[in-house]
Amino acid sequence: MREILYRLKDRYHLGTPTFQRTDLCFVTVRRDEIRAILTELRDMEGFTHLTFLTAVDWIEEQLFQLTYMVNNREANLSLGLRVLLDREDATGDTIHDLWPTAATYQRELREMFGIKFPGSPRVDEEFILEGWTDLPPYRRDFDTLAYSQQTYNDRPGRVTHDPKTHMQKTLYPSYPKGAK
Amino acid sequence: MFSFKPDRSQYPAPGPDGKLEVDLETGKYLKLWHGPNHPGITGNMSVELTVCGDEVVEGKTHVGYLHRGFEKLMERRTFIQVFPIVCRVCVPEPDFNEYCYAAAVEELAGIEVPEMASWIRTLILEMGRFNSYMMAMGGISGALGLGVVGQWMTYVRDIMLDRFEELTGARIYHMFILPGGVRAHLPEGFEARMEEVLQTAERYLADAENLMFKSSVFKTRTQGVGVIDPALFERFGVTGPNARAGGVAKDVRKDSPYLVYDQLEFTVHTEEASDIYARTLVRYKDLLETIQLIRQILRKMPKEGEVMTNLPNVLHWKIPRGETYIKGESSRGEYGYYLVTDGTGYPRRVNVRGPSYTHAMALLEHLIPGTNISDVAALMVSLHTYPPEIER
Amino acid sequence: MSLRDVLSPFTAWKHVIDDPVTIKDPFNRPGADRYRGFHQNDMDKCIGCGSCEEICQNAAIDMVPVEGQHAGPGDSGLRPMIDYGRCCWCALCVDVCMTGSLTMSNEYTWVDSDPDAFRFVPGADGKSWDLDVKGYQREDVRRLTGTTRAPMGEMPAEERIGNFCEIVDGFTPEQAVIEADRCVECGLCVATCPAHMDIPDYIAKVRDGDFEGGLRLLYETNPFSQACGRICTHKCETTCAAMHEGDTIAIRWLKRAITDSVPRERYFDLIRKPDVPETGQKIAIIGAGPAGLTTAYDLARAGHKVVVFEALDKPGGMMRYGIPEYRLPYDVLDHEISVIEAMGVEIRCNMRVGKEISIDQLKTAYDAVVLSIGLHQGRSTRVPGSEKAEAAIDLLRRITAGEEVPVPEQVAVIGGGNVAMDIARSMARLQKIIYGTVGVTVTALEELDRFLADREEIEEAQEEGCVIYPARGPQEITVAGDTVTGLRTWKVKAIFDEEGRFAPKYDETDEMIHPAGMVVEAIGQMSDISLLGADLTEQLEWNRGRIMIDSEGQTSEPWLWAAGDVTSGPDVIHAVADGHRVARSVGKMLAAKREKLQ
Amino acid sequence: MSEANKAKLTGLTTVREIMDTATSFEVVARDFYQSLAPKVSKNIRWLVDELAEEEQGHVDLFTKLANDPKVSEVMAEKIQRPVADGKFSDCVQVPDLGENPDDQEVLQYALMRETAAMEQYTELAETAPEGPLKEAFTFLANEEAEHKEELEKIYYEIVHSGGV
Repeated sequence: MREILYRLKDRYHLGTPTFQRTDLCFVTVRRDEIRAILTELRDMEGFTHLTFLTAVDWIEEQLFQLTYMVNNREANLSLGLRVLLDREDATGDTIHDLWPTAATYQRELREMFGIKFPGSPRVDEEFILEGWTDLPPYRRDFDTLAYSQQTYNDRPGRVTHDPKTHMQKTLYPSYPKGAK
Repeated sequence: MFSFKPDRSQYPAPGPDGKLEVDLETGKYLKLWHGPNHPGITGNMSVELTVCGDEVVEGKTHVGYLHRGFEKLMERRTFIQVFPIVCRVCVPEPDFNEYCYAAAVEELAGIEVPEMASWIRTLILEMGRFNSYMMAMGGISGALGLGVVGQWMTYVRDIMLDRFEELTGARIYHMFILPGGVRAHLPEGFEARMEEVLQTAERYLADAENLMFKSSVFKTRTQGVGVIDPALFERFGVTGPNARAGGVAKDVRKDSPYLVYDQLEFTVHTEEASDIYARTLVRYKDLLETIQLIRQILRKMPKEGEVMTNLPNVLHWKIPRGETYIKGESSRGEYGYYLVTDGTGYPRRVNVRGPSYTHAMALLEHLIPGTNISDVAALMVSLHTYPPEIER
Repeated sequence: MSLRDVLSPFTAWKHVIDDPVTIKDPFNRPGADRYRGFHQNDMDKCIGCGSCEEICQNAAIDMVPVEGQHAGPGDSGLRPMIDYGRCCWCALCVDVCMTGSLTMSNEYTWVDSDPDAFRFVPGADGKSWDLDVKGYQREDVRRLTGTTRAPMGEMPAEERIGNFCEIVDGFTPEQAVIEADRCVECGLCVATCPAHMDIPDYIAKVRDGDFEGGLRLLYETNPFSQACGRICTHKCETTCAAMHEGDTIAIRWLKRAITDSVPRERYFDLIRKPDVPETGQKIAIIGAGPAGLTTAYDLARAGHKVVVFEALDKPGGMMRYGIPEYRLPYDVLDHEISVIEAMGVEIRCNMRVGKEISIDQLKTAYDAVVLSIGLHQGRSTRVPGSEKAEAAIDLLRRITAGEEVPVPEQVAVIGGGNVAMDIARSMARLQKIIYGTVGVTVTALEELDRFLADREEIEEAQEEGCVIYPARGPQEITVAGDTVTGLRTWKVKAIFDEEGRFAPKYDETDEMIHPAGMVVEAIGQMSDISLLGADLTEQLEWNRGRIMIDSEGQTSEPWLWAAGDVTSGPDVIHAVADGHRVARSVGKMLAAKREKLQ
Repeated sequence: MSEANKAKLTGLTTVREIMDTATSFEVVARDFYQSLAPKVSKNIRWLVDELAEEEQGHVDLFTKLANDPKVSEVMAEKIQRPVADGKFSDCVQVPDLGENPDDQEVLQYALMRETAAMEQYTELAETAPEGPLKEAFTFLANEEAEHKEELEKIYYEIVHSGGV
């Protein structure tokens, strides 16, 4: 794994790799180099299998992380390539020409995170959701609980009690709590 | 023998974005919804077919009927609270979710699992594979009108569910593989009862073989039909039996052994034809291999030992920032969990990598054009896909 | 295509005579032995801690009051109500249950046309499966929250016996974080703590490594957190949810970890006097022990002028003069009191009320007087020769004050409480320093398991070489001329009757003479109320020997309050609680007085 | 012991004499506690008050017995002199607890007295003829035993465990 990264690092800008296991490594790369790196990995280094492509929302840092997981079966190595995108108007580079199946991933990312992949086939077609107008739901700022509370009714009559508060009410209601 | 060799040149070529532009007004083409409730479809999904006569010119997969936003729900739950919901991502083989999630959490939290737990986990995964293959065998037979095999397989699956029930305390969603180990040891006398199930299974499988692989009808409907060119495997991320039926001996259990698979002996079966028949035969052989593996596990596993390690207080369990990917070989191919943690008590992101994601979407859409409408059901069932993996 | 391929499907016909495999009566098919069916809850075992509610990822559980279950020590009185419209049968609630009361039956078939029937309190709303033995329960110990206490350093007996250095190291911040992790934050302990400290909240601060935040929380309920972090009777730990399966949370040591982890000078930044206007009202407090000083702390922070009159040389009361240095170092106490003084509390030492100043003078000069004089007189057995015995409490005070005390090679102690252990271990240390050996005998009426002393005190005393004779009744202190020669005891056959009442029966044939150059009586203690004077004693209402107070600590006199051991003894945390209570009552009276003047 | 009391007890073994001794035993005790009450400090007066009240109850019982015709009938009958009689009659003599006795002294005296009374009444209950007299002695024996245990509990609380 180290040798492969060593071969890549001269020509590309690689972040500090995280060697998670002997057969799994993560490394951050630049968006404008991802296609070149993936192509080289696929054609030269035996990483022929695109395991998955997904995104992570680092909303606090205003970034989306795209994770491209590629696998070399012969060598039993998996490499996770991270690409960080500006969360505002996030746009990724399509790789459907490298792996046709990537089009599905990209279509999902478009729908669930709102990340654009210009040129990816059928990328703007609805994938899972129908008639969704809210925020892309897998973004961290989409609040599923608030959504479900607005959309559905809670069962009536449910009430719970905190043990500590309940004991205070029943056992020592008049004790002066705190020296404030 | 019936031969179906359509001439693609009579249809317009798909556009640059992969879309086929046809004029329905001409009456030459017809849109057909295959699913979501149709006996020849797996689970709650549908394929939107465009047909011309009995030939399919385009197929588009539609999912979303099962979407509950699991990955998002997991982000709202503590690490232990995720445990009961992961299994729901896949009904027929839920245990893979439990294993992958548990292993991912264990890796990022630095938790060692007792050896005994690893053996029981392996046993559970093989039992799950057994059940999943039973459904696949029944499914493909059903899609081809061999309903009786479906009934046999359902029965055998049911008595395996009895074993699941006595081992895990539940039939479908077992919720048994906790981060840190498994919930319990094998119950008393489990091995003997399991052996009964396996023998019953073998009897029914022998019967099923007569009805499927030795049946002229089955052969006619499946041989040379739905062929996947092995050259497509890598481009479409094809794994599991679908790849093995095309001569690629891909199997995570061998390629990248996890749990106790390095201590078990088993063969990775392959076929060359890469058609529906080959895929079904690979599953059949792998199912027999699974029966052998269950026997082997029960024989080899330690008789004593802890099954669960002490966890940190799960009510406020925080895991340092990190990410990992855990994979295994499910009955459908490579199954994996990508877990990202951010140092809080909740996962930052959980992504489920199910083999059906590629098989039922890009691959199926690629394979469908040019097939006969009567083969669509068999084709898609032969890919052995479970829609919840697509729309987690 | 071969003929065989045409014929072989017909083999399926052999099944035509098979019996159907369908389950004929699905309603009466029993679940597997460990099937996760409807819940069972042992009402007597359940403590209502709510961990099940906490872990439930479906929010299917509500904690509700249940008829017949009452809040009490270590039991919130609440019980889980489960909404089976939400329950996913994952049994995490069973796995996390702190007592093992919550289990699952293997019953899973139930049809009802009323959806609300599927929401009930297992164990309280009777169900047919309540007594079923089969069903899911945890296979072994609780794995989801820690059951074992984090390790803590402690001086071994041979190292500590020759000096008065503090024995217990206390948790390091790292150890404290590990221990704090085990807490499930149910809060049952809060009710048991006399001062109702925010225990789960400050433990959460420890877990987050926020010791300064923790210190602020501690001071909201207890200005003697440093002392309590060391010598509190920690009754909270007797109601900890973790004790049912495993070690209780080391609440006391976690408190200490907070106070130890914050640098002393930081206390004065973190614990600041609130910005309130001065009221100009004055309160006199008699006795600078934990009750008096807590009252002073609260009242001073409310803007009143507070003067504390202390008979002895230094403030601290029993914390200084009763508790030996190896349990509570003096510098810790000094620092603790300096934080209280920083609120503007004035402490006048060597001012014995009744001698240097009279209580009548205080009554006239101050708006209110608080009596917090503790229990500084030791009781005597009054057996023959007992006039030659030492009182433990006197001896301890003299040791603290640095006075020379006689140290014979053999000492016999009468009593089985913490004071007895304190004096035994203090004398043992002095003996070790002088003679190099320990010669202390402790005799008590009670059997060892009924000793009033804390378990660890007894064990540590034994480790240090004190020999304990339980169930011995003192009969005589033997004297030769003017010198004590030993203690004669009889075996106590029974100390309590069947109803638990004290009714000692002796075996006179089992007599022992414990040779000793000094016999120390460490039995009961009482207040020296002579400072009240005959008139006030007569005026006050009493309740079975103690000054009668109302629920807020006020005596029958409108200007006089009483707090601490003198009314509610005998430990620091009760005194602190009393202090808060009295301070509020005094504050109310003072506010009313101000209003009147306006 | 005063000469008068000694004369009363020795050689007198009729029910009447036993009754008389017991009555005066209770009367003396009640008077003793009643006169002690104002002398002790107010904080321990509750103890003396309780003791006086207890003894008053016993005096009332004897007064009632003396007026009971069934008891009057057997007044002249002979009865076994109890072994514990000496100790018991000693208690008719009141102790000198000094000017300002403390709670422990009062308790120690009361305990000694209750023990003697309990032993005396227990024996009398065994030997007295069936009837109201036997019932009364049985009742008193239980009373005193209970009272003694109650005092022992108070003693343990005050002297042995108070403030520990």
